[in-house]
Formats: sequence, C-alpha cells, structure tokens
Amino acid sequence: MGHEWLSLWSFLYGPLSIFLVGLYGLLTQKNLIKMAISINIMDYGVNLFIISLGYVPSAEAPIYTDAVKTYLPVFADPLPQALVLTAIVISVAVTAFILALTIKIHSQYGTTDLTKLGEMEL
Amino acid sequence: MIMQNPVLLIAVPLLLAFLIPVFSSFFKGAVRFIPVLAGGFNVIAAALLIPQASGDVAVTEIGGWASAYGISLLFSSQIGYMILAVNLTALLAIFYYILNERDLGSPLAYPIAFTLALSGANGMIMTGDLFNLFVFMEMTAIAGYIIAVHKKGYLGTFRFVVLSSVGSAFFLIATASLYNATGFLNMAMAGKNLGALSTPFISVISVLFIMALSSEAELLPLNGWVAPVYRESSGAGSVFFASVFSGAALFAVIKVMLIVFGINYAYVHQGLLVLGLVTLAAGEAAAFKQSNLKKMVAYSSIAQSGLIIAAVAAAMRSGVLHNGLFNAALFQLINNILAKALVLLGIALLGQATLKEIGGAGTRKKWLGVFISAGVLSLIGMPGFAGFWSKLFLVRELVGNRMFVFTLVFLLAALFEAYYYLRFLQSLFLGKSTTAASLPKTSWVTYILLFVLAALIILIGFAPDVIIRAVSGLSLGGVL
Amino acid sequence: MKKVIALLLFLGLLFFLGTGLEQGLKLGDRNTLAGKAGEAYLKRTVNSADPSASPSQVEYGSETDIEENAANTLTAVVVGYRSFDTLGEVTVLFLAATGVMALFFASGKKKRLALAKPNFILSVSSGFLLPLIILFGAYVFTHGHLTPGGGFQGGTIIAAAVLLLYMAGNAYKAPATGLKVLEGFSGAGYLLIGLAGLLLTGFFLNNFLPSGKMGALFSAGVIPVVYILIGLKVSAELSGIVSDYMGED
Amino acid sequence: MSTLIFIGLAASLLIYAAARLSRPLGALLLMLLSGAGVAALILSWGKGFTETLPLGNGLELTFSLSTFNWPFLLLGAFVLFIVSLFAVNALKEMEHGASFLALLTLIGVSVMGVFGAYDFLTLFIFFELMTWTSFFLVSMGKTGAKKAALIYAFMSMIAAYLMISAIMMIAQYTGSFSYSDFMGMYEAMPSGIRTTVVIFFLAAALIKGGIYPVHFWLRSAHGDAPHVFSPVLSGLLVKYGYYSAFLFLLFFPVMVATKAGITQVTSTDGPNFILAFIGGLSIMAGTVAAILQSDAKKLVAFSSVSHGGYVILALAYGTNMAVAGGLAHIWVHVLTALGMFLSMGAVAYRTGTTDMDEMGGLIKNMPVTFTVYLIAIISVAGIPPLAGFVSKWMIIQALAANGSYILAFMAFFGSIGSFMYVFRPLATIFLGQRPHKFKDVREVPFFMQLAMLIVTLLTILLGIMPYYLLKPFTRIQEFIGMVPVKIGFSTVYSALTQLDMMLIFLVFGGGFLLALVIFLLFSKPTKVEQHEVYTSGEIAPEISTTPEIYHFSKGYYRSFGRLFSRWPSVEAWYHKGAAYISQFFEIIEQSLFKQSINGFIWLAVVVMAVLMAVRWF
Repeated sequence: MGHEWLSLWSFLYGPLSIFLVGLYGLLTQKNLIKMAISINIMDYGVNLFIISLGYVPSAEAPIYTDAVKTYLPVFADPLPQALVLTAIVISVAVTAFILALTIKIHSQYGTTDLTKLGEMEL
Repeated sequence: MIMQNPVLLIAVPLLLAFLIPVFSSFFKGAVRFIPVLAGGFNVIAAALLIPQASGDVAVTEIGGWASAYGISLLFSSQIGYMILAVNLTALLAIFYYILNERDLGSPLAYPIAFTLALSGANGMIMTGDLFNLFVFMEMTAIAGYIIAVHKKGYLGTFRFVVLSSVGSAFFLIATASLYNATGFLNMAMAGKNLGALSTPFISVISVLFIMALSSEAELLPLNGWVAPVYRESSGAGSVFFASVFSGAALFAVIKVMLIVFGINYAYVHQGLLVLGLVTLAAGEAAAFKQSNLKKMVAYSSIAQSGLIIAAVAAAMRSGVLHNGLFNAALFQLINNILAKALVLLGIALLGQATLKEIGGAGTRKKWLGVFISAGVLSLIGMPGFAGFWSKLFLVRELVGNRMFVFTLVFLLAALFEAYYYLRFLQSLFLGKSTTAASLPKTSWVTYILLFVLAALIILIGFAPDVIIRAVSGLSLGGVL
Repeated sequence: MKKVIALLLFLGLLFFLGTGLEQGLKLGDRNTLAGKAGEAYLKRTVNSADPSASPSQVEYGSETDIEENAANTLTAVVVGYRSFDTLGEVTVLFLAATGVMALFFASGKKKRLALAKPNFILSVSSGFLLPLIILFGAYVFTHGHLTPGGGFQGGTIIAAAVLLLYMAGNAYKAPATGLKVLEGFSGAGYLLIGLAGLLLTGFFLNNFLPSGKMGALFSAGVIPVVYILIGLKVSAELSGIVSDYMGED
Repeated sequence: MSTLIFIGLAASLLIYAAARLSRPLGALLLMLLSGAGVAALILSWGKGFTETLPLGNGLELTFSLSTFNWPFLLLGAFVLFIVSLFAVNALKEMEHGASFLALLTLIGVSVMGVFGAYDFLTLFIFFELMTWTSFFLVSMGKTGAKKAALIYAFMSMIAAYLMISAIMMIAQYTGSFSYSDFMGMYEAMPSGIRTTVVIFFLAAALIKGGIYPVHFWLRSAHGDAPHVFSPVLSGLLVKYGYYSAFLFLLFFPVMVATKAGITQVTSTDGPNFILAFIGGLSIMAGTVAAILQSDAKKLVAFSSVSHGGYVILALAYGTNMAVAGGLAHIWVHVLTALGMFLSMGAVAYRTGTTDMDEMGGLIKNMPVTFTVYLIAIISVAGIPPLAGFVSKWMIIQALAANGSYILAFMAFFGSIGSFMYVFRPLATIFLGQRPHKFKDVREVPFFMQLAMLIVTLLTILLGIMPYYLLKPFTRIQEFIGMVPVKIGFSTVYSALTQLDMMLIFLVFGGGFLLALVIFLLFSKPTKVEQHEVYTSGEIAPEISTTPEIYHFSKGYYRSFGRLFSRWPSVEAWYHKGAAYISQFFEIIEQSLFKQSINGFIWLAVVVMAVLMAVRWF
C-alpha cells in the first residue's frame, strides 16, 4: 500500500504540487520577475507531469540499439517525451519574451513592482 | 490536386514568414508586402477550397500518417467560411498596417508576426489534434504578444503573456492526461475513448480545457488582458485581436467541445453555458460605461465571445445537437468577425481615443462615418445589416428551444450594447469635438478596405441566404 | 491572510486535480503502452491495417523498409509522426526571437551590455573550448535519429558557445543579420522539404528519401536533414536571443 | 410593394444627393413621392393585393394592401407629405438637413413595411428600421436631444425585443411568421403561450405608443427632436404602437372568431379591462403632466400620451362603437398633433424657442399660425364642431352606454383637462403682451403655411362630414367581421342618441359669427407695454431689474402645479433605477476587469475551484 502511495505522489501529486506552487507564486507575488519565475515553475511542474505519464514499469528508453534490437513491450512511452520536448521549447520561447518585456517595463517605468505599476496600468 | 490541400493555408504563410529575414537583407522595402502576399494567397486559396468541400468533414493527413496517430487537418465548407472570414479581415488589417502604421516599430518583426499569426490562426481552426492545437495556439499567442507591443503597450502585453501562459499550462495538463487516459491525441479518437472514463476525471479535464481556452477566446476568468491590450495596441493590432485571434480561438473552443466532449456530457456544457452567460453580461456591463472607444469595443468583444460560447454550449447541452442554435452561433461568430474588424479599422482611422474626442468626425469624413455606422448597426443587429439575421436566428432558436433565461440575458445584454453603440454613433456624427486636433489623412486604398467589409455586411443583410446556406447547409451532415 | 487563502486554494486545487485525474490516469505500475498511439510509433505500424495488434517487424541494424526507420523512436515521433508540431515549435521559437528583437529594437542604438571584465581562465579557455563545443553540438544534431539528442539539443549547445563568447570577451558581437538570415533559410528549408513531400508523395511533410538501414548514419529519410536544419535554426535563434539581450543597454 | 420599398431605398439616396445641392429641392422631391403615395392610395380605395418577397432559405417577406391597413398606409403617406411640405422652408438652417431628409425617406419605407406587412418578420424588420432611422433623426435636435434619442432608442429596443420574443414564440408554434397561419392556430395554441405572446406584444405596443407608465421617453424625444421631426414622431411613429395594439386587441381575436356580426369583441372585465384602465390612467397622467409643462413641445408630447390613452382605452374596450371611435381617434390625433406641432415648429422657426415663459402676443405677427393652432386645439379638446369631437363623442358614448362610468370619467377628465393645457400656449404664445425682442417676427414662408393650412382644412372638413373620417374604419369593422357602426353623411348613430355634425357646425358657426360681430363692434382694447405690471402696493425689488419674471405668462399654471406636486412620479423611479444600474455596472467592471495580474489569477483559480467543486459534491 505504501508503494502505491509513493507512486501516486511521485507521478501525480508531486508534479501537480510543483505546478500549483507556480500558481501560488502568481497569486501572491508582486514582482514581475518573480512572476516570470512562477510561470517557469508552473511549466516545470507540467513538464514533469507529462514525463511521468510516459513512465512504464521497468522500461527501456524508446530507442532501438544493439542491446534492444526488436520491439519489446517494455519501452517507455515516446509520445509524452516528444510532447515535453515541444513544451520545453515553447516555454523557453515564452520565458525569453517575458524577460525582455520585463526589461522594457523596467526601463520605461523604473520599477518591476506590480503595486507601483498598478496606477499606470489602468 | 496539390493546390487543393488545405495544409497550404498554413504552410505558405509559414514559408513566406521564414523568408522575410532573408528578403530583408536584399530588398528592405519589399518585406512589408510579404504578409499581403500571404493573406492574399490564403483568401484566394480558401475561396477556391470552399466550393470543393462538402458539408462533411474531410480529413487531410499530414506526413501521410493514419489520422488517428499522426496529425490531421479538418476541412469542411463551414471551416472554409471561418477561414475565409478570418483571413479576409487579417488581410485588411495588414493593408492598414502597411498604409498607416509601418513606422511604429521594428520593420522586420511585425510583418513576421502578422504572417505567422495568420498561419497559426488557420492552424487553430483546422487542426484535428489536441497537441497540435496547443502548438498553434502558442504560435498565435506569441505572434499576438509581438503585435500587442507594437505601440509599446508593455503592461497590457505583460498581462496577456502571464494569463495566456497560465492558460497554456492548464491546456498541457489536460492534453497530457487525456493522452494517458485515452491513448490518443487526435480529437476524434480521444473523444471516442472518453466514454469509458469516470465522471470526476472528465469534469476535471473539461474544467482545465475551459480555463485554458478562456484566455485565448476572451472568456471570463482569464480575459483580463483584453481591454488593456486592445487599448494599447495599434489599429491593425486591435483588428487582429478582435477578428483573427478571437475568431480562431472561439472556433477552436467550439471544436474541442464538440469533437472531444461531444454532446454526451451535459455537465460540461452546463458549466460552459453559465460561464458564457456571465461573460456576456459582465462584458456588456463593463462596456456600457467606457468612454475609451477601443476599450468599449474590447469589452463588447468579450461579451460576444461569451454569447457565442454560451449558445454553442446550449446547443450541445441536452444530449442532442441543436443544429439551428449551433449554426446561429457560428453565423453570429462570422458576422462578429466582419463587423468588429470594420468598426475597429474605422476607430483606428479616426485617430482619436475617446467618445468626446471623436465628436463630429463622421461629418467631416462622410464615407468613414458611413462605413463605421454600417459596422456598428450590424453589431447592434439592425435590419439591413448582417447582424440582424444572426441575432434573429439566435432569438428564434433560443425561444424555440425554450431557453428563456438565456434569451433574457441575451436580450438584456443586446439592449445595453445597442445603447452604448448608438451613443458612439451619435457622438461620431453629431458631437462636438473637444480637441482641435485634425483627423489623420486617409488614403483611398483604406477606403476600399472599409468598403469591402461594409459591402459584405450589407450584402448579407439584404441576402442572408448567401451565408445562411453556407453555414447551415453544412450542419445537415455533421456539424463540423 | 491572503496567503493563507492562497494556501487553502492550493490544497483544494491539489485535491480536486489529483483525485480527479487519479481516476482516469494510468500511472506508474499500472501504465502500459497497450492501445496507445505510442505503441504504434514504437512498433512502426501506424500505417498498417491494424496498428495495435500486428506483430513487430522491427530489427535494429538490418531493417530497411519500415516507417521512417529512425532508431530513436523519440526522433521518429518528433520529426516524423508529429513533424507538424515540430514545425510549429520551431516557428514559436522563431517568433520569440523576433519578439525579443522587436522589443529591443525600440531602444534604438544597440550597445554592448557592459559586463565585468572576464576572468583570465575563462577568456583563455574559451578560445580552445569553443570548437569542441560547436563540434559536440553538431554531433548531437546530426545523430538525433540514432541516439538521444537532436536539433534542439544540439542547437542549444551551439548557442551556449555563443554565450560563452560573450562572457569571455567584451569585444565579441554576434552577427545579428547573419543569424537572422540563417534562421530564415533553415526554417524555409524545413518547409520546402515538407512541400517537396507534398509535391512528390501527396502528403505534406512526408518522407521522400530512401530510408536506409535502421541504425546507420544515413538512414531515416528526411529526418536527419530536417534535424540538421532545426539544429542550425535553433542555434541561430538562441544565439540571436543571447545577442539581443547582450546588446541591450 | 416590395418594388416600392426598393424605390424608397433608392430615393433616400437620391434625396440625399438632391438635398446636398439644395434643401428645398430634396424636400420637394420627398413631398412629390409621398404625395404620389397619398394619391395612389386614394385611387386604390377598395382594392387589395398580397405579395411575397423571398429572401431564400425559407425566409420571405409578405406585404399586403387591404381594407384593413389602407387607412394606416394613407396616414403614413399623408404625414410625410405634410411634413416634407413644411420642410421645404423649415430645413434651411438645419445642420444635417440632407441626412435628415434621407432618413425621413427611410421612415417612409418603414411605414410601408410596418403597415403593409402581412407577416410578423416583416413587421419586426421595419419596426427596427424605424428605430434606427428615427434615433438619428431625434439626435439631430437641440442640446438635450442626444440623451433623449438614447432613451428613446433604449425604450424602442426594449419594445423590439419584447416583440421579437413574442414573434419567435408564435413562429415556434405555427412554424411560420405569417399572420394567416397565426390566425389559423390562434385558438389551438396553449393559453399560456397565447397570453405571453399577447402580453409581450401589447407591452411593446404600449412602449412604442408612449402610453403611461412607459411614456417617459416621449417627453424628451418629442420635446428635443428637431421641430420638423416632432410632427412625424407624434403623428406617425407612435401610431406604430397603436397599430400593433390594434392587431393584437382586435384583428387577431376577431379574425379568429370570424363570427360575423359581433358587436363586442372583448369582454369588459379581466385583462381587457386592465388594459382599458391603463389607457384611462394614461389619459389622466398625460393630461396632468401636460398642464405642468412650460415648454410648448413637451406639452404637446404629453397631450400625445393622453390621446394614446384614448386610443388604447377605446380599442381595449372593444364594443363596435368604441372601436370605431378609437380608430377614428388615431386619425384625429394625427391631424391635431400635426396642427399643434407644426404651429409650434413655425413659432420656433421664427423665434428660436419653444419656451412659453418667454413669449407672448404673437397673434399679430403670425395670424395664420395662430389660426392653425386654434383649430387644432379646439379639435384636441373635443369641442364641437371639429373632428376631435366626433371621436371623443363616440368613445364616451360607448363607455356610457355600457355603464363603465369610471372609464367614462377618465375620458372626461382628459377632455376637460385638455382645455387647460391647450389654452396655455394659446394664451402665453399668441395672446397677451409681446416681448420687445419678438417685435419683428414675421409670418412663416408660404410652404410652411400651406402645410399647416391643409391640416386645418382637413380637421374642419372631417368634423363637418364624419362620413369621410369614419367610413374607412367601418370598412375595417366589416373586414374583420364586426358589426359596423351606423353612419350617415354627417351623422353618427349611437345606441343612445345620434349626432349630426353639420347641424352642430352651423350652430357653432353662427355663434362664432355672432361673437365676432360683437367683438368687432364693442371691443375697446387698452394697449399696455409688456412690463407695465401692477404690484398692488407690494414692493417688488426685481421689478426694475428683471421685470419679465412678473410677466403673466411666467409660471402660468404654477398654482395648479402645487396641487400635483405630491403625486408620485414614475419618472423619478426610473431615474433612481438607472442610477443603481450604473453603479452596479461600475462594480462589475471593477471586480472583474480592473484587477492586477494577481487579481485575475485569483479569479481564475477561484472559478476553477468552484467549477470543480460543483461537479464534486
């Protein structure tokens, strides 16, 4: 039973918690850079979640090699891995953009604090 | 044969966009025409594709892989009309950009963003694969970020980036879970295998999808970016958001709801219905008090999204698909795309931001005033213009299906919408301007753009047959 | 107070999401490939009559005629079965690079970011690490279809080399226009390959090259070609982003 | 008729172009068009046809011309004819004159559509066309007009949405929009739906017709609309409301019954009685409010409320005498409203104001206008021998004959009260002392006089010869299967008595002549300057600085106003309601759209938790 709990934690609740930590950051943080970091944490949580969904018990990497020459039903699921690859790249792209945006906001308004930007925002 | 492949609607703009940096090192000035090329190609290609499409959905496989496993595009004449409307308005926005707003920012970035946004929007409309939808959503969104900062509206864009990133994170969780549980990313296959799953799982997935798509489709919880982005973006940018971006996103929501969840999960649609109605009411309420024109249109755009989604959800709610209501919603969507584009282009051409500042501008620029009124009267739903018919059909279907609360909310919202849009027209024609600023010059080419849209709206207004047959004839087979 | 409520929401959402998803997901030990798209990808039976049931014909080192024929199934998925996603992904990166450029364009004249004077060891060793890094990056993206790695990974490694250059010497400046043109060319190359597939076989992004023997360097049809293009593109894009950030004043 | 509608649409463009060249030209064109309409209608007396204009996909517009809608179509063409005649001169200085005329032409199109419709869809479409064109037309008026037009449009949209909901309920049940299908199904419809449909339609009709308690848009819309448009608004557009009330009160029920020889369509108890009572209230409220107005046009606007009350009261009452009287009253009100609004417009054209407190003594400058006004108000007040007397007589006869004394009292109240309010402009604008600033005011130009005189002439003629007034309406009664009231050339027969208008005219004419002779022979008027005011020994400090506040026309019915100052005002409630709604909207915007980024995430997370929780438990 303990084993079951552990697997649930590591495959589902753990990644989700990381995701929600990011969300918590967005709920409470006022600094634009911290918000960008929160978004990144969310993305990490999501990526971890996706990868963990591809886990197959005692599986090999989905690559044919000299050692694994033919199809065995013990390969890990390649699809989530491919999805994660795409998701990572997209999150990198968004991060690059959002950081550049933060720099511009800082140079224009002189602050990255949302409470101070609040009046200008509306 | 090859020209009939709908993938070209995505691939050609992509190719052209990639070539922009290459071209720019040789002919700097020519770069700006590339988006026009892309938009023009898409409009023509879509117009050529529609007659060949039937009401049934044709599946185009990409890479030759069986459609359940690889990525496939869906095409039917319904989708074709959506694409045509979206690309046409995008083309007009691009023209406007070239004519009036070229010097606002980086000469390389905006053509690229426009072209890729086109491709992304087409992808969102056509794709039949969940993860592919995510990719295209991100593509359109990032192109949207670039378009939104066109006039240095950093704060609004920041909001947009954060909210849309949160949305896409939700989308990824939902997609990955759906893959794990059903084994497929293809919408139809995932939807097929969904039946074996338990209610809590489906409801969590559906909530995640609703949240995720709400940021792009301007629905309630994640649409805080809409008003500041509209306000801060350039004229072409606001047209892009109101017509291209939200049109494509709304269609994507409709597609996911219809293909993945189908009509069997009343509770999913119930939630969406409530959310849509709340969005409708809140949007109109917020728009009612605005004196900034773009913000007014932004909130009204939010409200319209709510209306369309609510109507679609209502059409699927009871275990049968109400074709009439569904088609009325799509008709409304297309009308909304056209009319919003016209109004926003007009507002951009007025060059003034608030109700007071535009006072009397319509009399100084007669034609501009006339075109804007065509758009506005269509949005209000006055006879003689396209919007009349879509509102009429919506009421007919709502009353016909005995959805009285929905009818009440819809009509009340329409009432307030009529009020503030009429106020806008009033100050356009009869107001006295508070600023002495002269109106920006408008070239005849721009007038042609406006004329095209206005003519379409009036054409549909007098011969609703054109579009009704287009939208409703399709539903006889399958709706999408 | 706000944080306490946020925490409660955190726990609530964790409960709803977790318990809800738990009922549908096949997690950990319960997870199998049976019936999933991933199984068909691994078996290379996507286009056969019954993708999930047919027996495997895969044979590493000798197979010549099965789908894509990349030994690395992940690559077969990324650049083969779901190549359209990857095209979009590349585009997203392209857009992000463009967006960063557009943002910094507004600041007008580009000035090199003033960093602290580089460490002596860094500046000396960079000169001799650089070719190695670039070589490694190139290796990674040319062998993407055989071993772990590929265009994205390789491209990132090369971009790291550019970053290293920036760190090591204050004088270095990446050729921004050149990078942009390289990006454009490689992106357009990817698309042209896709369109060639459409022209030659009737399907966009379909393979039209001989697929070779599984496990050989020259195998898997267009996959290595595309991956090399992606590698070039990603390296150019990420370098571009790095140089945009560095050029910001 | 569909051809005519397209001609009308094209004509509006043509008239716009013509009016850009010269305003009178545009107005003359419109006059010719509507004049042709009047002529064509008179020539087509007794003829009828039905035609459809398919829009494809199962939608079609149906038009018809029959005995039934003939008087209404004629009414529309006539009002436009008179107003465009009036506009030949009146539009000269108007800011948006060309657009005004073009939009007025579109109103003409909507007349054809609304009155000529033979299905609900057509009716609705042209109702809406009227809404947006008249919205612009009202907006063109003086300072307050913009707000007025918005309120007007808002109320019109409410009416339109009520109407469309009702229409869709009908369509859902009968499967088409057509009147005849509805008539066929009427009795078979579930009574719940039938009641809802009728209530919605009547509510829409009351709003459009400006009936108390949804009348408040009339005050500002009529008062602030351009002077040339007020007559159209009052003479024509509120008639759309009466017409739809007529459809639902009489046409459908009676056509369904098709028992020839009904003398009373509806019972005097229950719902109809409520509606009749609303009509009565409208008479009283309109009358009282009109007495209190100091703006001449607003005064006339409230008189429209009161006259709408008569029409609704009579139609809801539903005996054949009441119906004929109510329908005739529609035409009478057209004439009187035209007469009053046109003369007020003429006064405003010369003096630039409609504020009665400022004026006086214009009878010497504008004798024709004065005469027109005088005849109009005699008719309004229901004093014999004019047309107004005939219709009011019939209505009150019908009420009295059946013993509905409360309603009869209400109708009487309106009649008596109207003496008070119509006298005020007469006294304060035309009679009394003339302020110095209006010394050089001249009579209005020829075309305006002509327009007004036609109206006056018709008022007198129809009064003497009620046959021409009533014949179309008795034909309607025949058409729908009611027993028509009995009329002769100049006589009307009721259950109690008979009325010979020619006789009355001769008597009154003789009396008038006698009075004139006496006046001319024996009157010795004393001429006083305007500000020769006697303060009866009191020291009035302002008399040397602002003598005009002591002018007799200032605050004419002030004491009367005090009498009613404690009465509850519906309009005040509406204002309060509007303020609450506005605040509520503000709160919505603040809480849903004016957050920081954190706020939006909060919103999203909470919504998400709620959505999931709802599914969970």
